[in-house]
Amino acid sequence: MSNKLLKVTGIRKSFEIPSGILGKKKILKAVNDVSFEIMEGQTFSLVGESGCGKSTTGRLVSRLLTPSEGEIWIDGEEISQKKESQLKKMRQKVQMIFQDPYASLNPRMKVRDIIAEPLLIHTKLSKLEQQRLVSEILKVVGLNESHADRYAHEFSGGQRQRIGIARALIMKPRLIIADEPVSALDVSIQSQILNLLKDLQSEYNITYLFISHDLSVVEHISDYIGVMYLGTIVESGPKDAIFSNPQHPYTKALLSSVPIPDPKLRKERIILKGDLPSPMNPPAGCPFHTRCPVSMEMCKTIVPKVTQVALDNHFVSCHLMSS
Amino acid sequence: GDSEKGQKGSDKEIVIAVNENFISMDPHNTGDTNSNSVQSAMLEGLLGFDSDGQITTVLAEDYSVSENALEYTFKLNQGIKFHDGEEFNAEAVKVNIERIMKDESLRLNSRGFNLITSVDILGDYEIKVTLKTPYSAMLTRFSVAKMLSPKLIKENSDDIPKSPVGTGPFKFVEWVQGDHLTVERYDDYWKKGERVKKITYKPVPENGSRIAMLKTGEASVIYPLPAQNLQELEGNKDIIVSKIPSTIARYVSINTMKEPFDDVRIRQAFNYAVDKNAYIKVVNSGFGLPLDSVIPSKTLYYVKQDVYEQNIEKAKELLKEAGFENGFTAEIWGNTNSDTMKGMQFIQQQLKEIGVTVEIKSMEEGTLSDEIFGAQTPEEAKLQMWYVSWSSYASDVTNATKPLFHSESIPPNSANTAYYKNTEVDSWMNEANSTGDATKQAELYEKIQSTIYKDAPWIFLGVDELLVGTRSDIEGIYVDPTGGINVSDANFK
Amino acid sequence: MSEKLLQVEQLQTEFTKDKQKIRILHGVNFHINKGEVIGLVGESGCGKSLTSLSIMGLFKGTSGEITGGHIRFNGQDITSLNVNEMRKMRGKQIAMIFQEPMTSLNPVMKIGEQLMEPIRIHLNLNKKQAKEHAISMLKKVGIARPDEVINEYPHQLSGGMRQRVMIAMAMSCNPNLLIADEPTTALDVTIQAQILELMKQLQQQEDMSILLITHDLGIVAEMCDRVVVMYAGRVVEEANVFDLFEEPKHPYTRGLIGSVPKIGDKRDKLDSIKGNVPDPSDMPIGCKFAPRCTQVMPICLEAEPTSIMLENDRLCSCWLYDHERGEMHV
Amino acid sequence: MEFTSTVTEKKQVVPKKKYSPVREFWVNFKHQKTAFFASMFILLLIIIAIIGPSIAPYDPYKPDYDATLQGPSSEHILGTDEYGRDIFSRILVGTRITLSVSTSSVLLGAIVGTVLGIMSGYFGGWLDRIIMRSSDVMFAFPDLLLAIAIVAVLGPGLNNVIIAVSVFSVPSFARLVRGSTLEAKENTFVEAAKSMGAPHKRIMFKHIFPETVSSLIVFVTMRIGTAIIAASSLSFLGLGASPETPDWGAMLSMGRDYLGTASHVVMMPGIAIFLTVLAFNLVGDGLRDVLDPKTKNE
Amino acid sequence: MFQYILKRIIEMIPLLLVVSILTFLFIHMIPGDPARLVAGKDATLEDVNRVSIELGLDQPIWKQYVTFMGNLFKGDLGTSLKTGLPVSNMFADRFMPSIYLTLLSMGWALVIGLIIGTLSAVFKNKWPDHLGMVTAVSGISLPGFWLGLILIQIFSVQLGWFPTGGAEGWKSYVLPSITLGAGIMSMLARFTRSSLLETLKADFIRTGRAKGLKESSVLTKHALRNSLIPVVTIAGLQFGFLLGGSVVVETVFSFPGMGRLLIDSIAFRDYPVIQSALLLFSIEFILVNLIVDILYSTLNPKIQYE
Ligand SMILES: Nc1ncnc2c1ncn2[C@@H]1O[C@H](COP(=O)(O)OP(=O)(O)OP(=O)(O)O)[C@@H](O)[C@H]1O
Ligand SMILES: Nc1ncnc2c1ncn2[C@@H]1O[C@H](COP(=O)(O)OP(=O)(O)OP(=O)(O)O)[C@@H](O)[C@H]1O
Ligand SMILES: [Mg+2]
Ligand SMILES: [Mg+2]
Repeated sequence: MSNKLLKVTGIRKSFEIPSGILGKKKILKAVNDVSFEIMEGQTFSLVGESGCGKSTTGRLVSRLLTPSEGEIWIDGEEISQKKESQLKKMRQKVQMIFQDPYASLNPRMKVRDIIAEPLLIHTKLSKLEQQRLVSEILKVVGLNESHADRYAHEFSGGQRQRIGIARALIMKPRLIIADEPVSALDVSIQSQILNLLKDLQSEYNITYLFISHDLSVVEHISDYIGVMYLGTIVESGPKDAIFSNPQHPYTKALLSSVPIPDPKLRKERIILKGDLPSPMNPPAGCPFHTRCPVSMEMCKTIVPKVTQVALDNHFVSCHLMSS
Repeated sequence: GDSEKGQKGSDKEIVIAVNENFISMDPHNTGDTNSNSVQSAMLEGLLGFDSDGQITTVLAEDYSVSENALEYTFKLNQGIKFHDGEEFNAEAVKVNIERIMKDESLRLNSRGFNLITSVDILGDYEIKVTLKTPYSAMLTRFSVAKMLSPKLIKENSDDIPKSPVGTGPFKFVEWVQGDHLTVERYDDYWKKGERVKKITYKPVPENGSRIAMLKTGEASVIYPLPAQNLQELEGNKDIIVSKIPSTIARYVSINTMKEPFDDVRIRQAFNYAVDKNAYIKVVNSGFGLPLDSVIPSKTLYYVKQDVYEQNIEKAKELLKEAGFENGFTAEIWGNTNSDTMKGMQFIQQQLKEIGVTVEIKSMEEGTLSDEIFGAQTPEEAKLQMWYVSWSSYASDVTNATKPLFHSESIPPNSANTAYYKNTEVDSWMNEANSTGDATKQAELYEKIQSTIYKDAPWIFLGVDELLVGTRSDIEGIYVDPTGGINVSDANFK
Repeated sequence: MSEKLLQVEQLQTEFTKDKQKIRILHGVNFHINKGEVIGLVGESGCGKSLTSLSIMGLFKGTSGEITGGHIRFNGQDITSLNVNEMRKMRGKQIAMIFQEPMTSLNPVMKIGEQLMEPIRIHLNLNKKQAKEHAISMLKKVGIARPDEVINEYPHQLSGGMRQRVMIAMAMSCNPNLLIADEPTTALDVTIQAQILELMKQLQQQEDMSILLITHDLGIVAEMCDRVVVMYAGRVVEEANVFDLFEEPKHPYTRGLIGSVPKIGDKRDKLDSIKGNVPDPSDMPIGCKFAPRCTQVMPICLEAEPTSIMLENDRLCSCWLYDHERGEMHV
Repeated sequence: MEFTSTVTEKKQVVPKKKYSPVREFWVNFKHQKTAFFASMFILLLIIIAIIGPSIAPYDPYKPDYDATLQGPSSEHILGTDEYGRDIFSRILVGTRITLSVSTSSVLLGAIVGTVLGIMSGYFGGWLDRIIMRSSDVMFAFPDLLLAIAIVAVLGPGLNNVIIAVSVFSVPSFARLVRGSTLEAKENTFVEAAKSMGAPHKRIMFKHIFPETVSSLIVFVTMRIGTAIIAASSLSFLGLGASPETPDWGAMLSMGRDYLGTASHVVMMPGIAIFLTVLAFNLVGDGLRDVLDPKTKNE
Repeated sequence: MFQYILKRIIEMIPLLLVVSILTFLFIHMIPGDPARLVAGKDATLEDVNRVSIELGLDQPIWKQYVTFMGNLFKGDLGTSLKTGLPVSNMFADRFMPSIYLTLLSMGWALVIGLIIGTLSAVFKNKWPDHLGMVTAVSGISLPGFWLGLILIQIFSVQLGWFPTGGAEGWKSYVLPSITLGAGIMSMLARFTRSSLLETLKADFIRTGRAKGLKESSVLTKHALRNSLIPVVTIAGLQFGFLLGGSVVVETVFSFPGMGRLLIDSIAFRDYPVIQSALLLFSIEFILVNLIVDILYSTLNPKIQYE
């Protein structure tokens, strides 16, 4: 099973930001030359700070946005520039789970209708048939029939996220793009959902593009990990390599920022200074140099190249490595 | 000038509220009553109208008409000055008459004057006007055409519509568009008398507001006084209401060329179906007189006819004879005026009594006029009945008949919307127009009236009575039968 | 034992819905000592925020009201204060940081204006002094160019900066107690680390007490001295932070700690507490956790356990420890 | 492929009583007391609209010239008008035309305006610009001119009144809805629908439209009053019902001259209009709360 | 900001050109012959034709348009067919009073609408809310002539405080602006209420309270400003009503405004007046929308313009 379900090469996306009344548009490079691939049935995670371009990458892959450059291959088909009308087939295969289980469910629709919506769009099944599938899928995600006639706001966050998952599952997709599916949830619920996602993957051989900023969650669910910073992937590799042998200073800072639920392990952390630089005028050279605890002179001017760390697909872009 | 002509009088000002905006102050280009009213405070003609609407001399001392009704000679009053100091004389008259004859932009009042072939000055104060063909309404035209300062005409003709200069008892002060027009006493006026210092005319379209102004004293005179509000003034000692029979005839013209209205019995039946007194009560709030001839009683040569008193039985019988025992459906047109709407509903109610269903079609003025005058031939006409009114100068019987009943006046040419065609009546009218002999004219118009009245091309409804409200401390203001307000003797008691 | 700053005793809070009262807090008990950081943990909906709102008396615009119990602040029962007295207390003695930094700032008001409001009210400073104070507060929370930031609007700041502004605002009048309701949930790990570091510093400098509300046990472990665990409107366990993580007593606490994914944890499946928090209007009889409890006993389904004092001053409400019930239950 | 349950819940949430959507709506709506009574009033109006002519004590068209402009009395409980017609009967009989014309014209205007507004806000770009600029021009255009044109093109008839009144209100609705759409389209659930491949139509009307409903309701209910008056002024232009029709707005306008002396002629239809508009507003408020699943149980 | 405004104003020119063509075509297309209307009912066909030539109505329509626009660029709005007066002269006395009346009506309607709306929201479902509702519904369902005449009865006839009409001095503006503003006030009150109800649910309101702010400051400083955007939208919309809907008020209060002039001119098919008035209204409208947009960005700093 080494079929590449998703292959992304060199995609970029910029937004034009109207700024001020004077009319000069600023360019925001949200995703800047990102490449990765995912084997069928595996999970690739994107981690990084808020605003670094994870969601934008996810939305490019799901073609809610059109990349300005680069290619996106899903199941052997290049879709990066296709028109909405040509995407219908792809949309059946690829489904999304959204970060915010509160906002991504239409508050005015009943759960039954929310879950059945993809069926309505893509199939010609009868109402009855649709409802049978809805009932089935509800069971799969751990809800029951009695939930179907309620509105989203009547559920807890975890239940809502299950509804979102049910909606994504009902088309039996090959690829699920999960944009921070658990970051809004309680730990107790989070673990339920993570377990559920894993179970579903092993049962139906689903591929995940999993977006998160929580490294402990990512470690639990992924096979491969890409660490993003300011629109680029600064380090990527198999899960174990990233966690046991992080190379990029940013990855290290991320790992050390995770609070550990054990008071005895209170530790000195790598606390990064300052906020994420504005993507509208990203720093020259290595994008991370403004906050990097080990920044060097050359980092300010020269963009580091991607280098392979070890044999097993572990890549990093840092002058510390390339030198 | 404080010689014997010296004008005294109160220094107070009065406000006169009327129902509509004034359109233009150019006396040679005015068609609406309110503009005329305001102009009459400032401007005078060779002739004019008395309070009964009949012709009197004003700036002319005397006048004569030749036998063949082609030559008009005027002797002018002397020592009259325009507000700008210009002298009034035969030359001034000539300038005025020639302006009306020649200026193409004066599209309204050139009628009659376009028949003039020559204007001859016979002396400083004597002038003769010669016509191409006889025109029996010419004296009325001379009364309407007011005299402007020749200086104004020659040098500043653009100002005429805005600020006229005449010989009248008041002179122009200011006109704030849409708000008011003010005139001031002319102290060198040639007639004696005490007058108020200033008069402000205000257009106040809302009936209720006009009444309120009269009540608060903001206005000293309001015209028209809405009849339906009369009750509000009962017992109010500060206000005097006067009632004047008018020359405004209200009627429904019936298309006599259209089936089934081409049957005189149908038209007569309609006339019998309508209760004129109820009409006056309901539509005119009780003020008005039945229209008992083709022309209103104040009009020259009026002769009373046998009124079609309401008689439902007779009306039904006539319908039956005409083959419409079970009635039929007819359409009545009218403008969007609320009085018109009321009138049309009344007709509808009355004709229902004899089994005729009337559909009311009220139309906005412009559309209505297109509908009526858009028909190039009688066959094209869609008009069945038109609820409308007609008003002409009391002295001008021609205008009260010819445009309405002469076959040459059938639309689109003029306003014979009854499509009334009677060769006999046509020839009588022509004859009356071409003679200067008043007895002959009276005879002819008697025949015209009785013939047309029997032919019933209209449903004859009523003649308005005009109501004027005046504060009791004011005197000397009267309204003539055409609705013109005369203020030349306006003063506080 | 050190001085008690805040005592919450048998706090009951209710909402009215359809003319029916729904009790959300069922006799919540805990206290905060001076200079102490207390963690309040529990699943979403268990009443953590409501507890803090009850302390602040912020029920305006909702149907909520306190229907029983006392809240003593420096010994004074603040539930009996009138509106005005309570208003003067808020912001000055007790300040609060809200769950949502994104929406808790007025989007159409400049940062400076918002920051100066409490300063001017409570510290009686004039405009200029207030501005200086505001700038110094921003500096204290580590905002780089404070004199510019005060003229900016919230949307011009990043989430981390906004949360820092919230903290600056809450700390501006030197409160004795800071209630931080999930101050970092909306933030990234690296920013979160910054903020937590900052709070710790400030707390130590000013000798402030903090009530830290969160459901992230990692943060609790990092920050707190003592932890109060809530479930369904009740305190189910209270203990010193080391004891709690060392040996959680209540099955719920155990479940919570077990569900956290830990880096380096090789479990294929996380432990999870099954089911959901019960609906406040539809509570099970007996122990409220019983339907989800892995160690449920018959008695759990019949009667509600009361709080039991265990060794090391810990408290726990669970039938499992009924045999240890001594003289001194609370 | 068969789905099997991987996670089970021990305690099932007690299912609520299951209602049909209509029934559910009704149950919720009944909780809104004022709105409920207001809707009862509207129901009453509808009943009157249907049976009005048969319960009217007098023939609403029959004049009685001996009893004009009489104040309320035991014989004519709301008095008589300038033709001596019974005002109460006229109001009863006029309910049908007044209600049907005003509500349908407002609804039609709201529907067209909403569609334009949603498209304008959703698609943006040149479509937005065209729709918005046209609406600017429409605003500056006097209603009278439009009305004359409509009479000229379509001729008289009640349907054309409805069209005319709706045309007047389309730009307002379009602007209002466009504003809400701009906001609503930023919702994540809209993006979610897009990611599922939902067609534009579905996104606009299933997902965005409901978000605009709350301000729409306020506007629609307020416009009912305006529409009653507007429709009657059109009938004066010969566009609508002929003047004898007991349309409330027309009764009000025709009575204008009698305001000083027989004010009941204006007052009675005025009160009828006021109560109707009030009722619609109250129902609107209630409806808004009920339609929003978050507040419907409040 | 200045450049943006400039850009918007420059954008107006092509727009107005299109508007002028459309309105020109439109008003010439509707039925009604000015020559006939000017000449009068008793005019003969010959009279009518003469008038038609005199008014230039016999020219092809594009030629008439070119003439009109040519004069317009010279600053000449033409001559009224009906009165023979220059159109600019007819506008001169009416334009400013109309603007004052509009602004005054809008002004008080905004203030009172906001107050009523705020009280209604704060006291939702209590008596101030009900009172607010009744006031708003009365405001929208009372026809202008009725309200106007009642005001005249009370304040002019009974109390003698204000004149019954005209446009001289501030006193004569009071009653007309009350009448004109009533409907707008009602709309604004209702929208303020609903918008404020939303805002009051927002988190930052609670923040304000937590700071120890007085309830009144929370309301005015925090809630109200955030609720103003829909209110501004509605206020902008209502300008249309003010500009076009003042006819009734101008009639009742014999107010010299643009509304009645336009209506009278339409009745007479006085093309130059209609055409010029429509252009003027369009300009006013576009400016109002510009102001609304500028207000948006001052009220909500997030809104920026390209
Ligand atoms: N439609 C858009 N228009 C303009 N800028 C955008 C748009 N969408 C995203 N951005 C910008 O692109 C950058 C990347 O955004 P993105 O949502 O991908 O970040 P993220 O990594 O998903 O962050 P988070 O963790 O907060 O979800 C951000 O600076 C964001 O402001
Ligand atoms: N305004 C309100 N009206 C009615 N019920 C409310 C209201 N606010 C909160 N509740 C209810 O009170 C309970 C406790 O809410 P609270 O906000 O205190 O939870 P929490 O522990 O802070 O959860 P979270 O972790 O999600 O913030 C919940 O069941 C909630 O539904
Ligand atoms: Mg994201
Ligand atoms: Mg909370």
